[in-house]
Amino acid sequence: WNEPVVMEMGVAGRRGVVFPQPETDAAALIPAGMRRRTKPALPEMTEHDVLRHYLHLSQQVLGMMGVSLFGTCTMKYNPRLSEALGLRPQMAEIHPLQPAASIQGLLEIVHNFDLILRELSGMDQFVFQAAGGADAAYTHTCVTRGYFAAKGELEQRNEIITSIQAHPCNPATAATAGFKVVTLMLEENGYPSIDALKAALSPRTAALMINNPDDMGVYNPQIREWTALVKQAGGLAFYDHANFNGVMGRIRARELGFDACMFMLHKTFGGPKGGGGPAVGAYGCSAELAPFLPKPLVVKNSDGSYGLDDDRPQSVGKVREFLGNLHIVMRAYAWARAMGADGIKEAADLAVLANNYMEKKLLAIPGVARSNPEAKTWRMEMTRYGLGPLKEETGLGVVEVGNRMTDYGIDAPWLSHEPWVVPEPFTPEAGELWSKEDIDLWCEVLAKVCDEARQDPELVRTAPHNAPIGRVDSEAPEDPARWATTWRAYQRKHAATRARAAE
Amino acid sequence: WNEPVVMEMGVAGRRGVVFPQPETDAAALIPAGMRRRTKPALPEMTEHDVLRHYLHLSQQVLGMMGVSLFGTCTMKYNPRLSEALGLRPQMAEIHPLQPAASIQGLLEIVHNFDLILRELSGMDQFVFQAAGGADAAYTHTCVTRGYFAAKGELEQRNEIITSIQAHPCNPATAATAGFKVVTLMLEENGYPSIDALKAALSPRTAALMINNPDDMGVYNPQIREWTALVKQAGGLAFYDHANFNGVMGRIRARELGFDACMFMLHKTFGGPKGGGGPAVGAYGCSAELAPFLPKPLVVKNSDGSYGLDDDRPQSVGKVREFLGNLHIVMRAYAWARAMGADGIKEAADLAVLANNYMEKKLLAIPGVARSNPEAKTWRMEMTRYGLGPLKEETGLGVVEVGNRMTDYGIDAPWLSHEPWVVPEPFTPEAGELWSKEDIDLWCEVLAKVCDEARQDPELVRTAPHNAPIGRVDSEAPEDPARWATTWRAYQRKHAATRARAAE
Amino acid sequence: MTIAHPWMANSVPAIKQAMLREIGAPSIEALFEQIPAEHRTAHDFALPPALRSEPELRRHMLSLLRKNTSCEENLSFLGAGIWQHHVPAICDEIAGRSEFLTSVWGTAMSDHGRNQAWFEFASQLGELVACDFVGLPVYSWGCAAGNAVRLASRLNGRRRVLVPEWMDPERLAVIRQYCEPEGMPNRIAVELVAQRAADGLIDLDDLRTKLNDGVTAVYFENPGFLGIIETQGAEIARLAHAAGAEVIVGVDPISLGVLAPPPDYGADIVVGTTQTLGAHMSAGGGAGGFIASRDEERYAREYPTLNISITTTRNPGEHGFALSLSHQSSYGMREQGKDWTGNSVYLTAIANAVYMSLMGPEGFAELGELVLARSHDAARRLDAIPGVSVRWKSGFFREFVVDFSATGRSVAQVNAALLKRGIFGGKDLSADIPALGQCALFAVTEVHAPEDIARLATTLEEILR
Amino acid sequence: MTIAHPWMANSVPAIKQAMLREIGAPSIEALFEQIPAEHRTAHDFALPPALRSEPELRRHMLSLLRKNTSCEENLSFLGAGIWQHHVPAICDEIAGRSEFLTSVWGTAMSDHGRNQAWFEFASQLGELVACDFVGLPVYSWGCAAGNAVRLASRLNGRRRVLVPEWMDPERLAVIRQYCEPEGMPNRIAVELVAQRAADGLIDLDDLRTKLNDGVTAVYFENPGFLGIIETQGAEIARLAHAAGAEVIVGVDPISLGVLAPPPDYGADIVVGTTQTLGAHMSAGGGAGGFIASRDEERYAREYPTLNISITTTRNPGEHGFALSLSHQSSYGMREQGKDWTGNSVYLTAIANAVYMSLMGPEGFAELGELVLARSHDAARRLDAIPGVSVRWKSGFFREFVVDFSATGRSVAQVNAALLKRGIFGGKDLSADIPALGQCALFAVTEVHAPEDIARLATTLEEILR
Repeated sequence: WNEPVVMEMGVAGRRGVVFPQPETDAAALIPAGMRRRTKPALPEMTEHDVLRHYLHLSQQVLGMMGVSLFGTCTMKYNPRLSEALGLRPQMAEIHPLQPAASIQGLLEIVHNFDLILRELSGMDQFVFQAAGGADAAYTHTCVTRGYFAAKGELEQRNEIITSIQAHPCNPATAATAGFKVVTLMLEENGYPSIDALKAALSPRTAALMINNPDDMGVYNPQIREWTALVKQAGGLAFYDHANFNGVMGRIRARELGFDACMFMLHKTFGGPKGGGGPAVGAYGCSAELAPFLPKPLVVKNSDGSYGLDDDRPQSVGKVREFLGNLHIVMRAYAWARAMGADGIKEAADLAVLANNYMEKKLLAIPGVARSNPEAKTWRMEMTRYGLGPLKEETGLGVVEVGNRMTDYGIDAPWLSHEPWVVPEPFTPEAGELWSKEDIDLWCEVLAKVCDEARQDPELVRTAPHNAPIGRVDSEAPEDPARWATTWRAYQRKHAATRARAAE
Repeated sequence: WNEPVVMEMGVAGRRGVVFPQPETDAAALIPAGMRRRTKPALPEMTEHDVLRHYLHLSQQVLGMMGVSLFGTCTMKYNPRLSEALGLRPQMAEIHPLQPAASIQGLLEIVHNFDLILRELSGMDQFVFQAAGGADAAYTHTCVTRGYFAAKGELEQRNEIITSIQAHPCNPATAATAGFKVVTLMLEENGYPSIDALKAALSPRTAALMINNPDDMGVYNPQIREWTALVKQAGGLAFYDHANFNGVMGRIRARELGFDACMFMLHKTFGGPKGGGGPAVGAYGCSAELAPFLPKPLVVKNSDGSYGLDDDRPQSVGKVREFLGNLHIVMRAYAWARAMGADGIKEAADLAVLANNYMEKKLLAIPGVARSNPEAKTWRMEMTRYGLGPLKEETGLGVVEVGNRMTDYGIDAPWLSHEPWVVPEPFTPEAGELWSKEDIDLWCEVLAKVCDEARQDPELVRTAPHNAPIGRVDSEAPEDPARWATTWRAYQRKHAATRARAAE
Repeated sequence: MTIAHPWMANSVPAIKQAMLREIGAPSIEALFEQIPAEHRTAHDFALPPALRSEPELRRHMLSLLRKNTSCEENLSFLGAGIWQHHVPAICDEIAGRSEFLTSVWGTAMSDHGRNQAWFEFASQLGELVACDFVGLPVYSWGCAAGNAVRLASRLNGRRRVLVPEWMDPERLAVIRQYCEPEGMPNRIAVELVAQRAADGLIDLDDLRTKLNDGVTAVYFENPGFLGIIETQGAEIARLAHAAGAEVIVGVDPISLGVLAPPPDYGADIVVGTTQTLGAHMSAGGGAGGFIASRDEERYAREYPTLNISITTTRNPGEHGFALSLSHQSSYGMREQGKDWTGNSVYLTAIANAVYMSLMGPEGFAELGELVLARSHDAARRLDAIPGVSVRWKSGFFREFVVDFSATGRSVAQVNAALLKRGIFGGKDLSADIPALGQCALFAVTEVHAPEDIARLATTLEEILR
Repeated sequence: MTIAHPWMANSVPAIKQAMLREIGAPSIEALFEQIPAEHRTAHDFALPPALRSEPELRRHMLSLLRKNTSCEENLSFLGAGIWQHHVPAICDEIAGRSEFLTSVWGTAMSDHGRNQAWFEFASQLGELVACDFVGLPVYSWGCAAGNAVRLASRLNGRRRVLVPEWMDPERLAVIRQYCEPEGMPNRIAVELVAQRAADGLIDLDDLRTKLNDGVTAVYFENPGFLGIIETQGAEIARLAHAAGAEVIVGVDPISLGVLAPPPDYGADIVVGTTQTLGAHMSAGGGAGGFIASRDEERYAREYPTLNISITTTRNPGEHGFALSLSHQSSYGMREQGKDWTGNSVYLTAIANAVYMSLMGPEGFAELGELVLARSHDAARRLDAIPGVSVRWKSGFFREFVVDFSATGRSVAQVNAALLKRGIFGGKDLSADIPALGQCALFAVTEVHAPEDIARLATTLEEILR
């Protein structure tokens, strides 16, 4: 489909949905001066035209229609049963302010899922208000503020320590929350040294926010010493469990000394990606921190019913309205129940197995390098690689290779979070979903494209050739004179450009 | 996607769905000798693999994703609201033998839709058991048998009269029901003459089964005389309302003298095509014929509740198990309610307007001829055209042109029912759904392809070039040595072919 | 109308005017000139008020649907032609895809994906029933059986068909319709073969008596209407073949993970339902049927169905899928065609294909065993209730006959009491098969958990106390 | 596990063995060598039993969901941050398409369709709010407001924000969180501006008093929390701008078919909800927010959101859609980025885009008028009940405050009585705004038919009799 932008579509007078005539005259009900003067320039289309347009667009999305080993996102099967359940009125048509008596099933799901996460992490209480993993990291910074405010140390403890390989949301939310960010660098073995940590710790330390294993597949074996040192310094230790998939069923955050952790239900627990949410960052913490959690909490009453506990004077309040994306919690609960303890452990087993299997295939491809090449152990759930050697040889790097891979139905790989510590990085994650054949195919396509980069570089440089559109100009979106996040801006600037051209 | 056949996919041991272990040993419960010895050679795939496979296949269907003016099928918008309603447990999880008290809503829908169709047709009772238009035609032959059996004339009245332009299901169901078929030919004005009808009528006449207007857009203005003559001869007149869309709100079958008629709910009443059903042929008849209808009937009781009337001694029994595709009746009812009387009439108006608008565009294309060129009136809802002139000029006919049209996202047009009375026929139907722009596009593409047929005939001859697959070999499916409706047959014959080739 | 309708693109007044101008017509009314004035209905149609806004329509439809209670909220043991099996979520997802939902009939190239899905329907069903030739679906099991009897009759020119006495009356009525009523010259007489009271199996003596060279086919089912697994298939087939008759066997393919496929015991033609393979019951709208046989030309050339064959394309090595033998259908030959065909349940066939792909050989085996186990568990449990007995205590699949005669209550009374407690009891057989007394046919599938069976039993105990 | 799991392709033992062989590892256990033994949890996890079969899982989940009763079976007048508007069927259809549902972030080329849909979300929303720059969605209205206040503070370096006294406490709590608590060095103080008891509008005198050169922004909403349409927007903006403050207005875009868009009365930044534009309530899971403004570089360079810009491609005349200004996000600059971003409610944005396309200008106008009319009808009807009064009888959109103080009953008592009769009454305001006494906030939308309003009124009469 060569699909126009919806703003160009339609004909005046067409309708996609109509409403009954009001029983009374509405015009008189708008206060003077508050009536809209010019109608919004929205398209006027039939229901069928709208449907067809978005069906066309949907067919122009590759994603998991092919093989997507999209690293750090833990591509899982998103069970369609849960999607159907999510459209049931008993889920979709629930208002968050309904009386607790009318949403007992939902609260039971939330509470029981809380119990599941407690068991998996050793924490004492979970809350689901955060609408994504980064929002859960932010929740941690809020809880940290509340905790130290209660202790009278808020002004003193104004630093949060993280590592350069922690997900960017950790330093970013720490900074947004008003903390100074102290970033530890990696050393040869793939993680910062105890000495570096010690040097960073001080009476100003509020918290440590860290991932483990990191995106290189390296596990910090000193993590218990770390949490002990942070605790000793009076700080809190937060475990960003973005990379939980490879350690599920093996370790528990609390037993490693963490005070809090978070799980991404839209990644690790089978919720659909949706291109980026609705998501849930499930935030769990120790009993010591629980009083500071955003409220309300879902609790089980002594009579076996479920309720909302809003009477939490030390709570930090809210990080988002209401209880969170409970429709996603419902999906995560269903996923966890379908997997069971054995299944969850097996998923970790298979994810780690698949990563090491994939590594063998990838390292056999000339032009591919591995992060931390000196770390000779088996890696965890994912590993970062680089096409630095290929780039040196052919001038073509991971962007060009990724574009060409999409011509084979393979979505471009995830590269790396900032900063790039490996040249031309890419971070494939096989997880437990993708079959051996899928992984083989992915590696074969990469090998083929690397070969093409040598044999027919122009083919790769100008890729994709088989996608809905040709390679985009990515400079215009950074140019104030040309960027346009709306059609109205585009039309204005486009007209300006044409006018200039005409001069 | 270059998607393999599902039979080639999967790996031994993979599972798409699992079931709990039985509480008792099941093996002992299978009678001796009745246990299956070899497992069926079905694919072994994960849930995700199955989903992905069929998603890929779905993306390889053009249909209404583009513009489909598929004649005689009255392509309408299939409201997605009704699809969502159809998955509600109160529709999807209803067992047909549930007590009437538990399906009052469904019976109310059926009864009220019956009333709507009665109003639109003038008939006295409808039944929805027939699972398609052809099945409704068959229902008529069954009712005809019942009616004449009750009169003691079944052996005598063994002929059913139809016209060469009636839908093939009319002669076919008549023949299947055991009647001799008498087919009237068209004359210059586009319909058979009164004289021909008179000559066909006799004491052997059981029924007339006829469409009006026909697929040429010609309305037989003598149809009231026809029904009167049939009645005079002692026969029944059945109106195949396949082409109802152009006359909705203008005429009523009963007022034209018909004893029975049928509506296709999956065409005229907005039910989804589904590639060919589930469908409903709603069959309605006069009070005189009603006792012979398939049973049970949905009735409104004196207390306002709804029930099933199974105590109908003269009923011909069943044409299909249970009450029919009531989930499609539900959709048709919703459609009719959303349209209302005015909307239904407007749909006919727009369908006729669109057809005449399209005709103007089509006749402007060199190479296109029209059926019954001498009929100078405005046509009804659709008209048959022919590419005979183009074929004579270029050697390329409607099949090649249709294949090439799909390269432009236009599904190949419906050609014609048998027999072809127009050379290289095609029968586009614009209906009320498609926009003026859609019709313009359709005609422009046809014009472009006709032009290509002259400028670059090889391009058209070898089309399609932009479809999921290349032009198929349509001879193999007619060759007993090569046809294969199953993978197992294919493998056997393919192996045989290879063996022969190796000899 | 002053406001355009969301489902009619050209209902905008200005567009209508533009189109009229383009063709030079004075009004839309004028376009209807072919219809004589006296043909036209004088009055406007009296239909209920239009609900043009989706929220209004949705509200109205939900208010109607809410008057139904389904087998989801209620516990149901109804079977007898439509069964409550689990429908995997992705069956709905795929069958609901707009591409499949609104497809018509393009070409083999433009509708490639759907045609392939149909071929996969036939291919997988062919594996289950062990047949090489499978047609596209027909309306229902009963229609498939009717078509198959007529097919047999065309093959051998005979006009009597033998069917089991205790057939599903619903299905039998459909078969009779296809075989034409008395008084029709080409009628195929439907004759009943007795079933033995002791084990419910076909009475071979009665079969032998009725088998002669006028018999076009012997039709029986596995499992039969009463759930009984007919173990004498090979002998029935031997007798039928000896008499020159075709053997037609009706099956529910969901049983074929554990039960032998009919050709193993001599079936020539296999028919059955497709509803259980991933279709919702939908008040009977889930019904669908199939016809399958050996891939022999004489059979194939008598199929009334449309058929899809795998074939090659212009591109080397590429599969395509195209109609096969369509000329012999009613579309191709009108009254000379084989019976008739038309819209059927083709979308259901796609759900069926998805279902069979998900199930695989192990899924069908597991499900079959689970159904066997749970239905026998249920039968045992009910049989233990005082006054209640199970007519045939083993040798059945999914369904079994429960006799309430000794309770002094009619099935109607028992079912009414169950209904009050949220249970749809088994189908009442007392009118269909009076010889059995107050019996009901209970269906137990994989959707029935052990606690459901326990609930049925304790509820019955309570009712019958 | 001996049986492979349907969601794990390599859970087949033979495949695992083959993969281990390929990499030369002795066991899967060996692959975990990096984790020190003392880090490992000794015991197996005690989770509830696995429900690996879809029928079991479905049964379990439905048994839980069945314990909820929703705003579909019940008649609900709850609003206050999440509203029950009609969700057109095709919003669900499109947002549920596998392609959108499971997409991640490919390239501008491989995810073209989804990026275009996002651009269409922003473009259509931009039309409604009359803004040229619209970011991709944020978590909620409250989060959007919080981000906007911080954005304003980055622009002008000030650290006080003024908000209306009678704000949604839920939303206010979120804003406070974004503005940091007391004791943080960069805290933005949130100060309340009084609202007038007479008409519920912002007290301009109080505003003038509090406006000074420390104020980074004035934030108000239209309609406000209590449904009131703030008519003094132009004057508020004039005052704020005179003090050098930014004007941030929160709106529900569904009102903008009839109400003036905030830039018309001087808003610099517009924020609001996306939930009402085709998203189900989902117990609050439908929440979503947006940030919009003029397309000025100084604003754009402070956006914390990801943004999609239209651009060109290698093919002349072809549109493409690519990320814009992503380097300034937390992904690009970690702690130097603008606030932070991450997964948000991007799938909802697609439903929003579909919704706005369906509605068009006339749909929004019609819906806005219908909501105005029906909510005022309801207010009039309730106001007529003895003892019940509507606090502000006009000048509101969708929501209005009903005062039960004179009935002698608390809102809690009234709502409990309504609940027994299948009605969710309005949100109880008595704790949030004690000054109002026993008041509740009722929301009436296009889903409320006249008979629903009548039912509410007669039920209240019955309860209060």
